[in-house]
Parts: sequence; structure tokens; C-alpha cells
Amino acid sequence: MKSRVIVSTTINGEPTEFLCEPRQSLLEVLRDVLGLTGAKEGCNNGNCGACNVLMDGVLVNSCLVLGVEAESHRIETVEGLAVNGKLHPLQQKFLEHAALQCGICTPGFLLSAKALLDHNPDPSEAEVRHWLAGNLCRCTGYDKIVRAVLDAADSA
Amino acid sequence: MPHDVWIPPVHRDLTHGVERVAVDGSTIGAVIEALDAQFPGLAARLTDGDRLRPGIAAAVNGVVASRGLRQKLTDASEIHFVPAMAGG
Amino acid sequence: MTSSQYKVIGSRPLRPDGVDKVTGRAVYGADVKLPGMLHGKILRSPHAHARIVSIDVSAAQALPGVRAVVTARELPSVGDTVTDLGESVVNLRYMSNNILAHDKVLYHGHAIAAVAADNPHIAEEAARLIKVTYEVLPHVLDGRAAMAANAPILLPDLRTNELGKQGSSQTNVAEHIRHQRGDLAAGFAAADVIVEREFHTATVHQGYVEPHAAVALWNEDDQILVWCSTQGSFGVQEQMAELLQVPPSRVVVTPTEIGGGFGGKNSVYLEPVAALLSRKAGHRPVKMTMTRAEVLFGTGPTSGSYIRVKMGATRDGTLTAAEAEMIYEAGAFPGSPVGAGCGVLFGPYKLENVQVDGYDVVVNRPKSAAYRAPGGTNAAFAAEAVVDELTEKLGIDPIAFRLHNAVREGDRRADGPELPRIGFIETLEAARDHAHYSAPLPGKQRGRGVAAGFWFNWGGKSSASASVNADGTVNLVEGSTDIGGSRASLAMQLAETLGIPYADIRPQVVGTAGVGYNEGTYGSRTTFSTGWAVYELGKKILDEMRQRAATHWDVPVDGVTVQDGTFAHNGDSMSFRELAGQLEVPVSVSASVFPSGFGPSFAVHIVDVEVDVETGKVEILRYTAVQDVGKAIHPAYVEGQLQGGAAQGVGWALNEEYVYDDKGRLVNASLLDYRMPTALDLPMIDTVLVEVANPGHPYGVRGVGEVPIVPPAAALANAIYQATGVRMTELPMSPARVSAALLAAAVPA
Amino acid sequence: MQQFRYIRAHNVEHAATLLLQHDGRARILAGGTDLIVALRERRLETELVIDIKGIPEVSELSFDPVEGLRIGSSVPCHRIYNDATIVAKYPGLIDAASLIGGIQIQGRASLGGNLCNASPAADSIPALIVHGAICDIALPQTRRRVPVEAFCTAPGKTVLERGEFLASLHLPPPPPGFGAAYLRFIPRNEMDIAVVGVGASVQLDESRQRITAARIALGAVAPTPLFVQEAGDALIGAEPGDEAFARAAAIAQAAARPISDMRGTAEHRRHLVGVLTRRALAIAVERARK
Repeated sequence: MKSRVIVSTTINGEPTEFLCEPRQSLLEVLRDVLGLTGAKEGCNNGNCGACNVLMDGVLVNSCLVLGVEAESHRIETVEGLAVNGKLHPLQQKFLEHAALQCGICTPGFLLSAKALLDHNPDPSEAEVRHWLAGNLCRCTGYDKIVRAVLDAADSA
Repeated sequence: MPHDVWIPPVHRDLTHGVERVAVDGSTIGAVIEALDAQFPGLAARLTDGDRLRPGIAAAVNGVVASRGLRQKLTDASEIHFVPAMAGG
Repeated sequence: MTSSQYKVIGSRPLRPDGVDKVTGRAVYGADVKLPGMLHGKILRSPHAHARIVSIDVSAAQALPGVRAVVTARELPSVGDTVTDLGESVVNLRYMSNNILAHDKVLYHGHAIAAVAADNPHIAEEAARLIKVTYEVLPHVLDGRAAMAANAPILLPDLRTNELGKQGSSQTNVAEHIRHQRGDLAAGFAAADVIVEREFHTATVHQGYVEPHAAVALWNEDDQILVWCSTQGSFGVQEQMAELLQVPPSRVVVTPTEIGGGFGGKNSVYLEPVAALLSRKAGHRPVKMTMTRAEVLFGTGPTSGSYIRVKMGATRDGTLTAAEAEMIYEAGAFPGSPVGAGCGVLFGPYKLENVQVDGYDVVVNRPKSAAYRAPGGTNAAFAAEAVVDELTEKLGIDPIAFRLHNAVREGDRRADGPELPRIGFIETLEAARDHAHYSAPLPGKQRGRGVAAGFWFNWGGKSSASASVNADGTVNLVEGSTDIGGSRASLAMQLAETLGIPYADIRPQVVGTAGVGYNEGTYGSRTTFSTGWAVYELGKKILDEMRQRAATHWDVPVDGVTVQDGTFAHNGDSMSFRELAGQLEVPVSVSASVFPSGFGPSFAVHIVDVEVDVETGKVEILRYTAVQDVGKAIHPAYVEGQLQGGAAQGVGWALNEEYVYDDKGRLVNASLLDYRMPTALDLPMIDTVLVEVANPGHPYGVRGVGEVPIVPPAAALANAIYQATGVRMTELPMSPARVSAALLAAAVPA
Repeated sequence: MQQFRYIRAHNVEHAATLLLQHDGRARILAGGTDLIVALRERRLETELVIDIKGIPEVSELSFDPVEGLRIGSSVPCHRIYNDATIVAKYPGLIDAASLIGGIQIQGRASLGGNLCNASPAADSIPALIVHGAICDIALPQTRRRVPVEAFCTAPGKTVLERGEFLASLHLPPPPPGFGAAYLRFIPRNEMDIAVVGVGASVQLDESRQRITAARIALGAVAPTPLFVQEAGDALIGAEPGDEAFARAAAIAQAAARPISDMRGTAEHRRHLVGVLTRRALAIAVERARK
């Protein structure tokens, strides 16, 4: 039985090919095969959001996607947020609002927040909280994260 | 000048219920030696070889002594033996 | 002191590690990758309590891709050495037993054996092929049940340390401690009102989002190199040395970025196992990471507890006596935070007649680890509920009552020593005067609760070094794991001391090979103690720079002054940067400190809730955390500590708990069913930073990280009472429990 | 995780044929939010994973005023609640689709997968039942139709037989005066499994003052999602209001067979069935009157 397959995909705008076993999740592929360790494993069953990435612009848990499913799809990770050396407004606002402490959940929050602002550029606090409820943060109590996202929306 | 040494409740069986003892000593170690002379067994409860027993700290005038048994005592001090705890 | 005295302290600059963390570049434990690296996996016990009859690893060893299998046989035997590993006092034999079970498994999830293989999937397959034969034993999960005469015995050699004396019979009670002052009977006799209640709190986990991760390489030259996510690299070094019986100098620990700790990443779990696997697998590096289930099965948690509290007060609201009994579940090995709980319990109050009895009891649950103000939340939940009931019975405003009884400088703690300058009164006054406290709260089933909290804080040993660069910047090399922005708070203190801009300090966290000894980032100590070290560095650098300036001008050093980063002599002056650019002899300094003037922290939390009396669900409408923070070096990061502590306390209060089945198996070991708060479960958390400078620190710093988790559960219980008239005495106050209590009390919808 | 092969099926026949060939040793992958976790945790074993998301029919989402709504079994939740027509016409379904997991779960999870996972606590199933949904089940050559309330047979078990898989779901078009709602109770406000879920739908007469038909379905209080026909029937002819809702709620409570587990106690669950049934009916009626 052939254990590995070639997958052609686009990651952060770059056409990318990789070899993976069908049992490897997209998260494993990103981290272990492609060296993109920005996506984090916090639970590996879709309950913490630390591994969130965008797949064709849709927010997904990369631990709940098989690497082979990325074939012909577009993946965006935290590594692709800053463009030409300039931080994405969300990244900048997370820093300014002290919206991270340990930082492990930050990449996942940034992707969730980006998906939100792409979908709804002017969210209310309630909408931000709803959209981020699939991302766990144990350090901040969410206050400063929510403020950072609202501020990023305002300044966009 | 003697120090005012407070005996922890769990060790007052050795001091026949006495809560505060006045003893001399130029270091915490010397104070414990003096206590032990008066109340045999106290040193064994408070020390482990040449150090304070793990989990026990000496507080001198409300401040945890960083040098353990070798902590110097200049003036008459109030001394407590308290649980050493750092936290999370 | 006013903040205007400072140029850097009190401002809110961006953290030095921020860009790495928002771009995904920061390297955490699981991100480490070394050439030739293998992957390890642990096999864990399916039983709560069982004797290990045999372990057969042959099938695992035979699986292609498997490079090593280890069991407890590979761990050197360590005697009953009791050692102080910073955050807690541990018996190393027990610690070794917890790393890999020797002859018995003592909880569901107890590690038994481990495999190293070419990839994590093979390692996992192989671990499943290890055959263990068990003789299942009766188990006990509850502390009070474990104290009963006929309870199953976990540790046959355990004897109670009964008020300082060693017991002689088998037991699950490791220790009975007592704080006692004054005359309890007389105190209660003087009281007009006495309230006595019993409380229960569940086992809860620290819940850091990053699971434990470590890479170890046991080299051919017997150096053991470790990269791991830890609160303290020197603590890892010490534990490795003791557990593996090697000299500490042979263990080199490099800390990675850490994805949260809260006390749970002081102990080692994976590191010694990875090292043993590395040696056995031909000295290849071995990476081990835990799944989330393993984190819940095998690390943390903090103790569940039973607490009985009795307090008395006179009609005018003066506390006359307080008594308590506290039973804390240590987990499978001794070492619950009951000692700290005993100290926190009545910590906020001036009491002449007080007795607290604490029991450290082993049960078939994971060995407890420190968790943010260890033992404090349990204690405050009990004591602050009793205080609330007293205020109600006496008809006195809850904050007025606390102000009347609050400890201040010179008052004695329950364990004896006098308190230094503290800010509890100021904190209570700030809470009383806050708009939240007087805001109307209209609507049915709504209530406002208040609770106070105390935490000791800690100083501890810290070292740091620094060197001046030719461009006028300063490299700061420190060994304190940065969990929530301490690179910034340390760089700010150095910048302030030197009189140069914050941006000119380049802080870096290094491991055991790169800096002098540091205790871990625990006990709310880093900004305080490592801050002290950094302050010393600053003074040393200025001294050396003044000498260099004196040489430059060819004048006596006494004639050179330095202020705001400018060196001057008789009208000549040079900026720090100019002087740095002309140094012929480089300037580099180091400092090590063990400061003792850490001051305790006090917090008062106010919370508004609405209870859905039909479902039992509690919604938090508004939350304010008020705290004496000494001097807030970086106010935004201090606020973050208050907010994060409050959020963890809310989770502990409302939903978090370990749930076991009748066989003693943990059934909710996932982030789906271990319910930590989400962004939808919390409102904005307002903070008030009360700044009563700590006289024991050059910049007035006192620890801020731990006390904010102490009051939340009590504040919520008191708010639920105000909303419904029902007093909740068991954590978590989950909807099922609240609903049952409301139905029992026939509270109308 | 165990090793398996992965195949992308081109069409319904291809997928069904693969399933038949592998006879119990193959699994259908749609959103993967349940399947991948189950494989990782070894609750399921498989040799082959068949990805059906490339099959046009099973990824189709379409509404026809006469035929009603057709939801391909791999259509993720986010496509459903981002469709204005469905939002307007199938409010109970929208309630469920927008609270399965968090936003990132809804980016992948499908109602078909939620149904096939056959959890007693699945959020979509009570909602589908009260909307009268029918399952379209595919075999290599034939099809059969089963009402959603008859689809689950035990926890994790369905009526699907060898080689069968769920191709799509069909919901009849809602007539005027129809309203539905799904409510669940969870201890947190997100990322939780229903302690109790209740779906309710009502058909009001032209005056909107009387109930002509009603359906009530319960989640997490029996081995399978429970359609309580007698609770709905008890509302026929009734005037909407507290009294009628309480009557239906009492019947629903009596039909529930809850257990105590890590997510809730039997007592609390039975209590919640009453509370949620009343609340869901009130919302359904309010929507029916709009």
C-alpha cells in the first residue's frame, strides 16, 4: 500500500507541493512537513482554535482537516498575515492592546479575527465574542483581545 | 539582647504550650541551638542537617530570611518559623 | 511617589517578543526540531489504582521504526530525599514514581512506559502494543473518604506528620498542620453572631493552552541537553539531576517560549523520560509532546477540597474569632497546597483568636501541582462566603465590614509574623468608591457580590547580566521565563535605572548555560525579584560608565555625575550613547539577588450576575477587579494579570471540574468537556490598579499575578445569593447544581 | 493515528461502490469534524476514507418553492446560515446550524455528517425532525428515503446498511403560518455539547390564533434524538400560550429518558426538557406569526 501522496496546494499565496500520509492532519503537515509552526496544537480535536487557518477563505481547525484534503485549495496561515514586512492591522492592534500574554493562542485568534473582519468589517462586541468563542485563551480573560479586534475594525 | 521567638503551634508540645520564648543568638542557627537546649527536640523539628527543613522559612521582623540558618541577627528581633511557600 | 517621577515605568510600550508572537515565529516547546529527532509517546494507566503484575514490551520493541522502550526500571532508584524545588517541597522517590509508575499505578492516566520511534504515529502504535497485567485495587477519590479508617491505602509507607510528630500507622493523611493564636473559646463567647458552614471544591486544572512539550538529547559525553516549555529552566535542571542521579552541571536546559503555565509547568513530566529514551535510542534527540487528554490525565491539577469555616463577630461588626478545618486532596502523592490555603483563608482580616487545621490527603487522582495562588481560591470561597453571611446577619455593608476588620501594616498573619506596608485598606476604599459598587442593578434574579483575597507573594533568587553595545543599546540577558510580558517589565526597569529609552534595551531569555541561577517564574516573583537584579545591573553599568567617562575626560570619577542618561563633568557632557560608542574597555555586568522584601497582595472583586432560575445558568453582567499592585511597571500587562486571574477564577467557580466514573476513571479529559470560559462567557473585565508602593523594592513593585484568582469564586457565590437567596457551598456552581439548589429552596421563576 | 487510504469519490455510484467493496472497513468523509477525531482517538477503525465533497450532488444546496430545500450531505453549516432564503424559511434549522461547534467547526461540519454521527445530543437532528426532513440514502444503483426521526437507531448507529450512504436531506417548503425553533442548553455559551436540545415547530391557522399542527423533538435525553409526536399532537387545535406550551412540555418531559453523565444529571435534564420545550414553542409561534 502506497503510504504517501503528493498534494498540490497554495499556501499563503505560494503554490506548494508536499508529500504526506493520509492520516496526517493539515496541522501536522503545516508544522512537521512544511515548517510552518505558527499554527499550534492545543487540543487536536477542534475545541481550542489554536490551529485555526483559512481554507479558501473559510475558517477551519487545521487539526480537523486531513493534509490530503488541501489538494487544489488555498490555505492561509499566520505566517502569511504580514505582507512585505508590514504587520496586518490585527497583528499591530494585538500588540498595542496587550492582547497576548503567553502568545500560544494568538495565531489562532488572529486567523479567526481576520475571517470575521473579512466577513463583517464592522462587528459589535457581541459579534466579536461570538466569532472568537471557538478560540480558547487562558491568560487574558479575552478583554484585551476583543478590544484589539474592535479597534482593528475601526481603523480599517 | 534576647530575641522574641514565636513557637509554631505544631511544636508547642515540646515547649509545654509556651508560645513565645526569649533567647539569644547571633544567627538563626544559634537561636535554634539555644531553643533546643531549653526544649530538646526542637532543632530536629526545624532543621535538616545544616539547613532549615524544606518547607520551613524563618521570618525576622516579618521578613523572610534569605540566608536560612546563617542569617545574621544584629538587634533583638521577632522571629517566626513559617511555612515556606512560593506560589504558582 | 508619583508616576511622573518615572520616564519609562508606568508607560505601555510594546513587548520585545511581540512581533515574533503575532507572526507565528516564536518557538514554543513543540516547535523545536533537531536533526535525527525521534518522537516519544507514553503509555498510561487505564485504572485508578492497581498493582502492576507485569509489563511486556516485546511487541512494541518489535514494531518497525521503534528505537527504544523504557519503563520505571530505567529510572535510578532515589531515596526518600525531601527537597525544595522552588514552588513546592517534594519527596523525590514519589516524584520518580509519578514520572513512571514503579510497582503500582495510583490514578487513571498514571504514566507507565514510553516509546521512542521514527514518527509520532509509530510511537503511538507501539505504546498500544505494550502489554501490562494489572491487579486492580479499590480506589478512593474523595479526601474525607480517604481519611476514613477502612479506606484503601495508596502509599503503604506513608505516615502522618501529625502536628510535627511522625505517626506509626498506615494512612492516606500525609500531614496535619495548624495555625493557632489567642483563645478561640473566649473569642466565640464574645461574638453576637456566629456562622459556621461547610464547603466543597472540585479538582480543577491550570488549563494552559500549550500542552507540555520537551526535547531531550542524552549525548555520548553524558551531557543531557533539554529544550522545553517550563516556568523555570534551573528547576528542570535540578529535577533532572535528582531524578536521573547525575550532577546538575551535566544537564543543560534551554527554555522555549511557554504557552501558559500558571504553576503547572514547574514540575517535570516528560523531560526525564525523553532523556532516558534518548540514551537508549543511541543518543538521538527525542521529542515528547502531550495530547490535551494527557495534560488533563497526568499533569496539574490543583486540589479539590473540603473546608469547614466558623466565624464570629460582635454586633458592631468586629470579628472576634475564626476557626477552620481544611482537607485538601493532594492527588496520588503528598503535597497539596493546604499550607497556603491555611494562610490565605483569614488572610485579609485582623483576628486575635484563630485556629486553622489543615490536612494533606492522598487520593487516586493526578498529583496536584501549583496553580496560581495555590490553595487560595478554595480558601477564599469558603471564608468570604461566611463573611458575606455575617455582614448580612449584622446588616452591615460588605465592604464596610471588611474595612472595619481589614489587616493593615503591623497586624499579624494567622501564622504569626507582622504584615509590612500593604494596601488592603486602599483597595477596599477604591472598590467602595468605584461606580460599579453603587450602580443600580435593576431586574429580577440579578445580584451583586463582593469578595476579598490575599496572597503572600514571593521573592526568590534571580540573576541577570547585561552588556553595553557600541550603539548605546544594552543587551539584557535574563533567565526568567517570560509568560506574560516580563521581558518588557524588566527592560523597562533597566531603562529607568539607566535613564535611557526602553527601545534601547534588548532583553533575551536564556537557559541554564547562559545566566546565573534563577528560580522559576512563579510566586508572582519575576518583575519583583528579577526586577531587583536588573536594577542592580543598572547601577553597576552606571558605575562602570562613570569610570569610563572619568578616564575619557581624565578626571577623578567622583567628579562625574550621571542623570537621565547623561554623564557630565564641569560643563562637559556625554550621552549614554556617545559614551557607549567610545568605550575602549567594554562594559558588561552581572547581578544576583535574593531579595526578601516582597510584600503581599490584596484584591477585591465586584461582580454582577443574572441567574436563569429555570435552568440554573449564571450569566456575568459586569466584573470589576480592584487590586493593590504596588507600582505597575507596565500597566497594560498588570491589567492583563488581573483580567486573566479573574477569568480563570470564573471558570473554576462556574463550570470547571474533573468528572470521574465509578471505576475512578476521568471521563472529561478534553477541552470540550472540561469547560473553560470562552469569549462568550465573560464580559469586559474592568480593572482598578491601586498603587501602594512596596517599600521592599526600589520601584515599589509587588507581585500581581496570583491574587486575582483568589476572590472570583467567592464573589460569584455571594452574587448568586443576592440574586436568588440561595447560598452555593460547592464548586463548581454549575447549572445542574444551581438548579438543584434553587429547586430544593423552591425559588420561584 | 492508524494508517488508511484516502480516495476522492467522483460521484454517488463511485462512493457507494467503494463502500460496498470495503464492507464495513471504509468511512465517508464530509466535514471530518467527527470522523477525524474518532479515528484519532481510536473510537473507529478504517482502511479507507472516502471523501465525498467532490461529488456535485452531495455538495449542492438548493431551494425550490415547490420541492423545498435540498441539502447535500457534505454542505457545511456556514453555507446554510449564510443563505438568506434558508434563513427566512427554515429558522429552526438555522438555529441549529449556527450553534454546532464554533465558527471554525461550522466552516467544515455538515448537517449530513452530524446526522450520520448519530449522537443522541446532535444539534441538527431535532431541528431537522421538526422541519419534517427526509434522508435521501444512496446505494450504487438505487435510492431510498427515510424520515430523519427514523434514521438513528442507537448512539452512533443508523439505518444505513452495507454500501449505503447519506446523499442529501430534503425539507418540505414551509407553508405560511409555519414557525420553528431549536434551543439547546449548555453550561457555557459556546463549544459545548447539548445537555438537552429541543426542536419545536408549529403550523398556525390563517388567523394565526390556533395551532393546526406541531412537532417536538428532543436531543440528549434518550439513546437517539427523540421525536415526541404526542407532545405535538396535544397542541392541535390549541391556542398558543403558556397553558398549551406547558401541556406539551409535560408530555415531552414524560417521554424523555435521560441519564446522568459528565455533561449533566438526569434530574436536571428532565427539568430542562420542560423549560426548553416551553421556550422553543414560544419562539416558534412568534416566528410563525411574522
